[in-house]
Amino acid sequence: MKNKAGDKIKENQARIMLLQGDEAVVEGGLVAGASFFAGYPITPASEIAEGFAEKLPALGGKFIQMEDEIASMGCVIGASLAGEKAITATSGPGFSLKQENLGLGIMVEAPCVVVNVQRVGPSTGLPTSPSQGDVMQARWGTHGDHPIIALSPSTVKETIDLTIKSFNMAEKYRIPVILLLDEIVGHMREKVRIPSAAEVEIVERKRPRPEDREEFNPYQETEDHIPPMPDYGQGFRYHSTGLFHDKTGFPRGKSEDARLLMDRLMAKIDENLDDIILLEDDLKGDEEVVVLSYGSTARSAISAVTRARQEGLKAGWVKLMTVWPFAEDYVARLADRVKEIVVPELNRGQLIGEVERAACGQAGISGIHRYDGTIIPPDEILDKIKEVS
Amino acid sequence: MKNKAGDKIKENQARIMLLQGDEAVVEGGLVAGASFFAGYPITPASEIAEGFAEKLPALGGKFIQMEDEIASMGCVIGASLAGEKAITATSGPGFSLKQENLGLGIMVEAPCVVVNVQRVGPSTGLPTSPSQGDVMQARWGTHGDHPIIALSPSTVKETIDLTIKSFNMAEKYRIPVILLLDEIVGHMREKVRIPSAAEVEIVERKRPRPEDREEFNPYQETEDHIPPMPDYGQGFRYHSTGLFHDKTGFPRGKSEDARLLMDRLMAKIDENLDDIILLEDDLKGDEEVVVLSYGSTARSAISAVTRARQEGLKAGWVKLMTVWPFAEDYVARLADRVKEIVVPELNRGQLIGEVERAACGQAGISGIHRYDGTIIPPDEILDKIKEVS
Amino acid sequence: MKRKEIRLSGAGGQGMILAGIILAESSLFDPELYVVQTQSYGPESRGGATRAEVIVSREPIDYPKVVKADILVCLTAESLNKYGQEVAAGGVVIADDSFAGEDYSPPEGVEFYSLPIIAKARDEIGLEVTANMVALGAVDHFLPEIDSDCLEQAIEKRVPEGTEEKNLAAFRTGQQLLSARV
Amino acid sequence: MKRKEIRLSGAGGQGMILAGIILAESSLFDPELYVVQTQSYGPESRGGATRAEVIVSREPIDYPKVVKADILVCLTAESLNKYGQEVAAGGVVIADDSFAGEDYSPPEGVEFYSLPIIAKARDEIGLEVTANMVALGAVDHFLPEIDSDCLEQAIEKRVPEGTEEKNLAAFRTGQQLLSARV
Amino acid sequence: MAEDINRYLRQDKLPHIWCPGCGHGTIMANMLRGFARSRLDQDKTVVVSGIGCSGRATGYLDFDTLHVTHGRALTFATGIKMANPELTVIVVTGDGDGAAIGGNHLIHACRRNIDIKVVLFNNSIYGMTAGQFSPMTPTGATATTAPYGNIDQNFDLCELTRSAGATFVARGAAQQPRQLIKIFEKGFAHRGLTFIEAITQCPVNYGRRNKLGGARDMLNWQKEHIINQTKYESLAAEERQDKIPSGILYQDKREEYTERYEKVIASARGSEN
Amino acid sequence: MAEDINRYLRQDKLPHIWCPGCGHGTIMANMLRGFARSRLDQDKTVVVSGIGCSGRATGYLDFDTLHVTHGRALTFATGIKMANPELTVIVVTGDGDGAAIGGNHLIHACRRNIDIKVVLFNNSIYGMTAGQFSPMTPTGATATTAPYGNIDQNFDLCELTRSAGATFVARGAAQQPRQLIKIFEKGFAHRGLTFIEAITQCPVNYGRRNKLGGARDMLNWQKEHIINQTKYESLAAEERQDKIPSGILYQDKREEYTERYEKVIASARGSEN
Amino acid sequence: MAKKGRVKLVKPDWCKTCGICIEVCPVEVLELGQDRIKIVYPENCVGCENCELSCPDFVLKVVDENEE
Amino acid sequence: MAKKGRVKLVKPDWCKTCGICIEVCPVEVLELGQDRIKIVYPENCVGCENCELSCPDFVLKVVDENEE
Ligand SMILES: Cc1ncc(C[n+]2csc(CCOP(=O)(O)OP(=O)(O)O)c2C)c(N)n1
Ligand SMILES: Cc1ncc(C[n+]2csc(CCOP(=O)(O)OP(=O)(O)O)c2C)c(N)n1
Ligand code: SF4
Ligand code: SF4
Ligand code: SF4
Ligand code: SF4
Ligand code: SF4
Ligand code: SF4
Ligand SMILES: [Mg+2]
Ligand SMILES: [Mg+2]
Repeated sequence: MKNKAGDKIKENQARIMLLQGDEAVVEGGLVAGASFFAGYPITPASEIAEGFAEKLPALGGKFIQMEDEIASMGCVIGASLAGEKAITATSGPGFSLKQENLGLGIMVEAPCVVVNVQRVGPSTGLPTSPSQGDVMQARWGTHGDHPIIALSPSTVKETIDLTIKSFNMAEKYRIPVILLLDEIVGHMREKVRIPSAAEVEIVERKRPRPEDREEFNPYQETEDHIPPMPDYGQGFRYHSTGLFHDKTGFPRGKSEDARLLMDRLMAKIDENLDDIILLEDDLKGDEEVVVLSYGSTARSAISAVTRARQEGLKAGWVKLMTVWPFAEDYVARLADRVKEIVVPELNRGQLIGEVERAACGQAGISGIHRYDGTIIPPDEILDKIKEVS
Repeated sequence: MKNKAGDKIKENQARIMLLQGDEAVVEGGLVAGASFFAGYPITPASEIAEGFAEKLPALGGKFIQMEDEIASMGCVIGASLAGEKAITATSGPGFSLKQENLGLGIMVEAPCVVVNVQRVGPSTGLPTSPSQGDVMQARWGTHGDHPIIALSPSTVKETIDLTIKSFNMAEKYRIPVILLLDEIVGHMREKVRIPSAAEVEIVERKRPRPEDREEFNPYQETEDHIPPMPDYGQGFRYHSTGLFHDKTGFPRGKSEDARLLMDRLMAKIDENLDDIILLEDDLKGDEEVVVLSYGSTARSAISAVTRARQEGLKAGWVKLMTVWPFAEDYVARLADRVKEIVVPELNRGQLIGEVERAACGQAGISGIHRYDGTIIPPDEILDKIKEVS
Repeated sequence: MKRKEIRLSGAGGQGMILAGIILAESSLFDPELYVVQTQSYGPESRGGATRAEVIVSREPIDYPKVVKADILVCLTAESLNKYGQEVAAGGVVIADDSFAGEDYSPPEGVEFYSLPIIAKARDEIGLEVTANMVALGAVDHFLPEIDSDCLEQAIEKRVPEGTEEKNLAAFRTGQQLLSARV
Repeated sequence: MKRKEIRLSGAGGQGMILAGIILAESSLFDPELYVVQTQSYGPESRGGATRAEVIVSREPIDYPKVVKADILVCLTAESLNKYGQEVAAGGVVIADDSFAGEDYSPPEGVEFYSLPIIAKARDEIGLEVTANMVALGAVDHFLPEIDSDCLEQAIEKRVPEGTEEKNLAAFRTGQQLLSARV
Repeated sequence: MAEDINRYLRQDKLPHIWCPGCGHGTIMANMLRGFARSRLDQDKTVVVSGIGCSGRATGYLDFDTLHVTHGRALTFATGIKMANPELTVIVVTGDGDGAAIGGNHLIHACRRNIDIKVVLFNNSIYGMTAGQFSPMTPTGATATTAPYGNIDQNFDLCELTRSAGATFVARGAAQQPRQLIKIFEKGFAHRGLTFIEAITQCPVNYGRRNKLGGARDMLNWQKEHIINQTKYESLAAEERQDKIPSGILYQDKREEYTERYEKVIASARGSEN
Repeated sequence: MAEDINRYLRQDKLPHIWCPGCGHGTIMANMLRGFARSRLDQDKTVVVSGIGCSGRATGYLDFDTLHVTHGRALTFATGIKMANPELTVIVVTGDGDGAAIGGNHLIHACRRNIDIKVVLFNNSIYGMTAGQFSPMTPTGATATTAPYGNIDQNFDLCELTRSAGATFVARGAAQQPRQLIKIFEKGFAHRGLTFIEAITQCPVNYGRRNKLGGARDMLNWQKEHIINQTKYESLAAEERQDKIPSGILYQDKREEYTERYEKVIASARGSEN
Repeated sequence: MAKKGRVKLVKPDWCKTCGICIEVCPVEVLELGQDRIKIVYPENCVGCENCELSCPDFVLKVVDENEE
Repeated sequence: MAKKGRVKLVKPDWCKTCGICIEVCPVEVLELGQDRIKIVYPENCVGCENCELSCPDFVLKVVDENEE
């Protein structure tokens, strides 16, 4: 019989541990029921592979180190279609390589989680230094239009939570979910409580009933746009392809099918923005300046805003945990009522473009950009708050 | 002795021919002095490889079919560093695969041209149908921050011109230049005049003098931010790497070096927007509605605007030939004085995001999106013009 | 003359795209003429319906596709069915007589010719694949913009070596189909 | 206590990161304590300067890096040179006496201890690599927030099997260095 | 009587769209005959293919089927097999898909000796993209990207996969359907990485350009040049020059990958107690 | 007297940052000794490397040097060699860089027999990323990603490259510097794809974890297990079990790729007239 | 090996007239029609299955003579 | 093969005290110092070059005895 991971981890007690962000991906993943990892080592993400290599087999799960990142991505999608909760992890160079197969995963609607622990790029760049330079790539890295979900934690605790959410959203929406860490979060250690599986919501993909085998349409439009998905070997004998296809899974080469499929793929996400877009804010309502950030940078932002308030400035913060889909409406509303939005990022300005677009001229937008492998200290954000207040 | 291509083509006379866009890349490339092609076949770009396979060797140039697109991209960069004007061509799936090495090309500043004849994605999608779905990928496909130039022609004639410009910009700015065709332009035939090399401006990379060998700094900051570049084998014995490096070409691991290099790479482009941003418009100054487009879609747009004017509407058009860097200032100025900008694209809305950002709420923006492999007929644009007028 | 839109449609393997290319290439001999030729295959590179479109004009051509054909050629019933109504007033429809006629009625102001294109190719030329050239000959009749000589030169240049004569003969057969009738 | 910032610096191979991890892990035993530990390597994964930072606090920790250290440990002259001035008023600097003292002067209100950390490790413990534990022992003195017992437990858990005793001995040696002096 | 293959075919997807005379259909049919003989469970079998004319096979085969990116079928197959070792996993690939862009996955799957059955439809050309040379195009042949004749040497894929670690290596040809069925039968029964090179004809994009005649002539070429391994070995070196050996060329019993992984699971579980 | 290698080294980049006892330095030094003997032109030589500890070599070597993406060095080298066949092109790669992610480029370069000299520093591990197993890690060894022992089988890279088409295949070891120099000398003189596997020790990320002792012990392991090809062949099959043959294992004179391309040029020019 | 059988067109519509079956048939049974294969001399058929096993389009099947 | 020569430390600073040279030296010449190799018994050196050829850090060179 097939080994099913996750059985064991569910009995586990919540535990308090000192964990790196990378290790938190492993622990969070196991809580969520991760049963399969395929990957290829790369700094600063290798610890994720190493953690799964050690922990999965004892739970009956599988770890495999593939020949490269392309293979890892393919392997994870294959495992997903065979019924596993599958995950892979890499950094920028490997993330670039995964892009083609990522698109295939989106087309065949294979739930899985793709972790990118960001280091400074482009190219080999600065392999051991933190960055948030792959944020736009996470949205647009594969060719063609496509929906995407990308989450980004700022603490080790959040890494556990968002890893669980990543698996849940992957299963719920039948889509590869990107988990964007940065090297700071990946390598920092924090004391965290790992919840037991019983405490958290764990989502499993909708599976068809055996009696649905007759007349089964694997890519059928449904009310929630998410067709149920059998595991391989359950007798459904269905076809999946990276070509545009109709509800039967087969390409008919009709342009209408392409439109319908793309609309359904986008609708899965667009109609569930409330569920998918996770953010936290601390706003009193009287803000003149709001700092909007994500990932490790959010910690500097919070620190700076706290100090700004102590100094009597009308400042607030927003931390995005979901970077894609972008919290457009939220930002539009915010822009309507504040003077300035400050966007610090560990890149030359990526998500700030979305903020500008959403703000639509209603608020000033200023960026703070670091792209040299160092991080943005709270002081710098505080100075900017003062400057624009 | 090493064969130098381009010698022969220069003597050639201008010729009038019926050419496909793909063939025009070959003819334009040869006029520009293309001497090296490496690639891997893919619909709808294979004709470019086939054309170079036939035409390069007679000119002493080289053609090689590699094992995949990753290899093709590496091969082209290697050839470029050895002194060739090198080019590769692919479509979406292959463009995804090229992304990692594209980033390396940007870091080592290897002049070369990367053609993407767009078909409908994601994944295998609709292999024989046109799309403009890789526009955002052209900007953000490789990990990390990076500068990029991407040109997109709308006619076969423009394909010749922009292929020549691509080589020229690649050589001038030491950067891989993306040439974005769509399947319509790639496969359509038009009667065109191929200019002789004597008629057009052909740019060659700055090469250092032999006496510069002493104390040569291959990545030296210069007034124009573009360091001279020797060919391999000329005795400079210099080092290039995808790691951040200082002027000597070697990584020192200082964060300052990363910042300086990135700033220089961006400055090469940012300080030459006037030279790089190519566009055409037909504006009388009294427009209420302007249709902004690029690639084959621009032809529908022009047709629609012509008819709108005939019907007495105050309409105008803008055709971007350079999609990246985006003509931000131009669009901002335009938005200041018109009521609405209409952006038709063969995708679910990509460049329209940049238009929205640049317009900053000063004009209404409406999109027309097709992503089913069919093209946007002028009627549809005309209707939209009427709707928003 | 603003622009003239020609659509050649049929099944994969009937050489409609080649006919379109030849038509387009014949314009090379007239320096005043703009031309653009496009095609669409089915999603599969083989089989299925194919369609070639040619637009000629004395002004630059913006939209490169046929909106309403001035000349429509159909070598299959399927294509006549699909495109038969998208013809401009004053235009012509030429279809093979093996299927055409019964339930097709052209739009207002459109002339319709049901011609033995395939039969002539098969029986007179002895090569059914030259039906595309027969069709081209028929089209020639409605294309005063392009010299018949130029079309013949274009044919000689583009058809496979050794088949020039057969193809030219087919072309001329096509020309006669209409000069006989019109 | 808002937050206490500890920076441990030295050369690659001196085990400063391990010391940082142990320090952080010792906080596990106190449910009220928040902790975050970061490090930075040189660009090369080997050699060069390394630095571990630990922040402990009774409130959630936002910015995870040291701004001004409350406790700075330097095992190389280079690190003292680099970080010696980034110390908070009321803080302490602990440096190895093999280099420290001559041209270093601490900022206002900062105590400075030049201690025979490496020498003790080498001579008393017989293992120079335990200098990190000696240093940790010295740090313990300025960390009333953390129980020495907890530190000892954390050491036992994290050091390589079989070396627990030596490392604990080194830790205690470090504790004595200061209880003797302060 | 030959096995009935219709129960393994998606009737509503047929006739297939391979060209007249294309050998891909012959290979696929005989693969199914071999499958029928092996008595494997249709519901527990997954077929994965990449992009190419050969890759279309998954559309016609009535199993769980997955049609992926060009060259990567083996990576998906590896995930499927690892996830559920109970499944029979077959990869259908082409000489471009499997040996050009997918070459690395091929040798690594061989190295692991994972129980996947790789069927490589070798028609010596990129059929689907209309005739560019592949790593299996013979030197000297012409192709759209080798208008002056191909200067690349082709792989001996059976040699390559064997030296990479495959434990079942065989070569058959469309012209020799009985041998092919036997190879498939044995290959499907093998536990470990099974590599079957099936030589097939592309009359449209290889034969025509290289003036090899139609499908019938190309089959006759196969008849003359592809000879049984035992016969091949009995030939003198010169006589071997233009011959290609066929049959089961190599078989070996190294432990299979997912079986080895079961031991990792056992030892990890052991180490927990 | 041994060749002076300092003129091939970028003095200001030294000492290198490889770990104490890392065999990479020994391999590189002896590669340079071989290069010195070959009398090739330093100014007309380009060295390309990928990512890995081995890949750092290009930083130290005083030639035109190019340090590219992980696993892709051969693709860049192919472009360089095709562009200018006058250049001597050397690729320095690791067992991860060259045989894992870069495996496809390796076999295809072999197939083409392009005149590139590939030097693969085989330390049986991913050194740079700190000890994950590579396709050359022996079965059973432990690594950070194989905590329960590696279940993958390793490649025989010399077998693999030979069967892929390399025309010069050799294996040497850090422990046998004289043989290594000779291999490099001969390899650099060969025209065609030259594959040299250089076995080297990573005491830090392989030796330590596998309790093989320090660099000195690892060299002694090499001494016991790596034996000359002729001696190897004289052994009985059982005796060969734990032995690895070294020396020039295969050499052949197939026409080189850029030479063949010259003929394409000639024929294209001919066909123009 | 098949017993004495007789060839049938089980999927006549699928024939693409490639002629392979004719090539591999040891006797004279089959001929190409306009758009599909024709069984012209069924009585000649020796039931060898060559055609069935070689047809790329699954058109032919040899059935037991007695089954008819 | 080298003539009778004598070992020298040409790049003493580059030594990382790995001890490989000691391992491969057939006689007693070298010893590990605190942070670099030491030539303790130069007179024993037979000029075999083992150390030079094996040192990963290019520290040692055997020179012609007469050249000194
Ligand atoms: C990444 C990528 N590159 C290129 C292609 C284009 N492509 C599709 S099939 C194919 C070659 C198919 O040849 P082969 O595998 O031999 O199959 P055949 O068609 O001959 O059966 C190529 C190059 C693609 N789809 N994806
Ligand atoms: C695309 C990509 N994937 C992964 C990495 C991370 N990486 C860098 S070096 C390396 C392995 C190096 O091993 P090897 O080639 O054996 O060289 P060694 O360090 O052992 O000399 C890996 C996986 C990378 N830089 N790029
Ligand atoms: S192109 Fe070749 S391989 Fe493809 S279906 Fe046609 S004959 Fe078969
Ligand atoms: S990690 Fe291993 S391979 Fe890398 S430098 Fe150190 S010893 Fe050498
Ligand atoms: S082999 Fe099959 S497809 Fe070909 S002619 Fe015979 S029956 Fe028809
Ligand atoms: S079974 Fe044999 S004899 Fe009968 S038709 Fe087929 S090939 Fe001919
Ligand atoms: S081999 Fe070299 S580095 Fe090692 S101890 Fe000897 S001299 Fe020093
Ligand atoms: S040359 Fe030989 S004898 Fe002299 S020190 Fe070196 S190894 Fe010893
Ligand atoms: Mg093929
Ligand atoms: Mg290695």
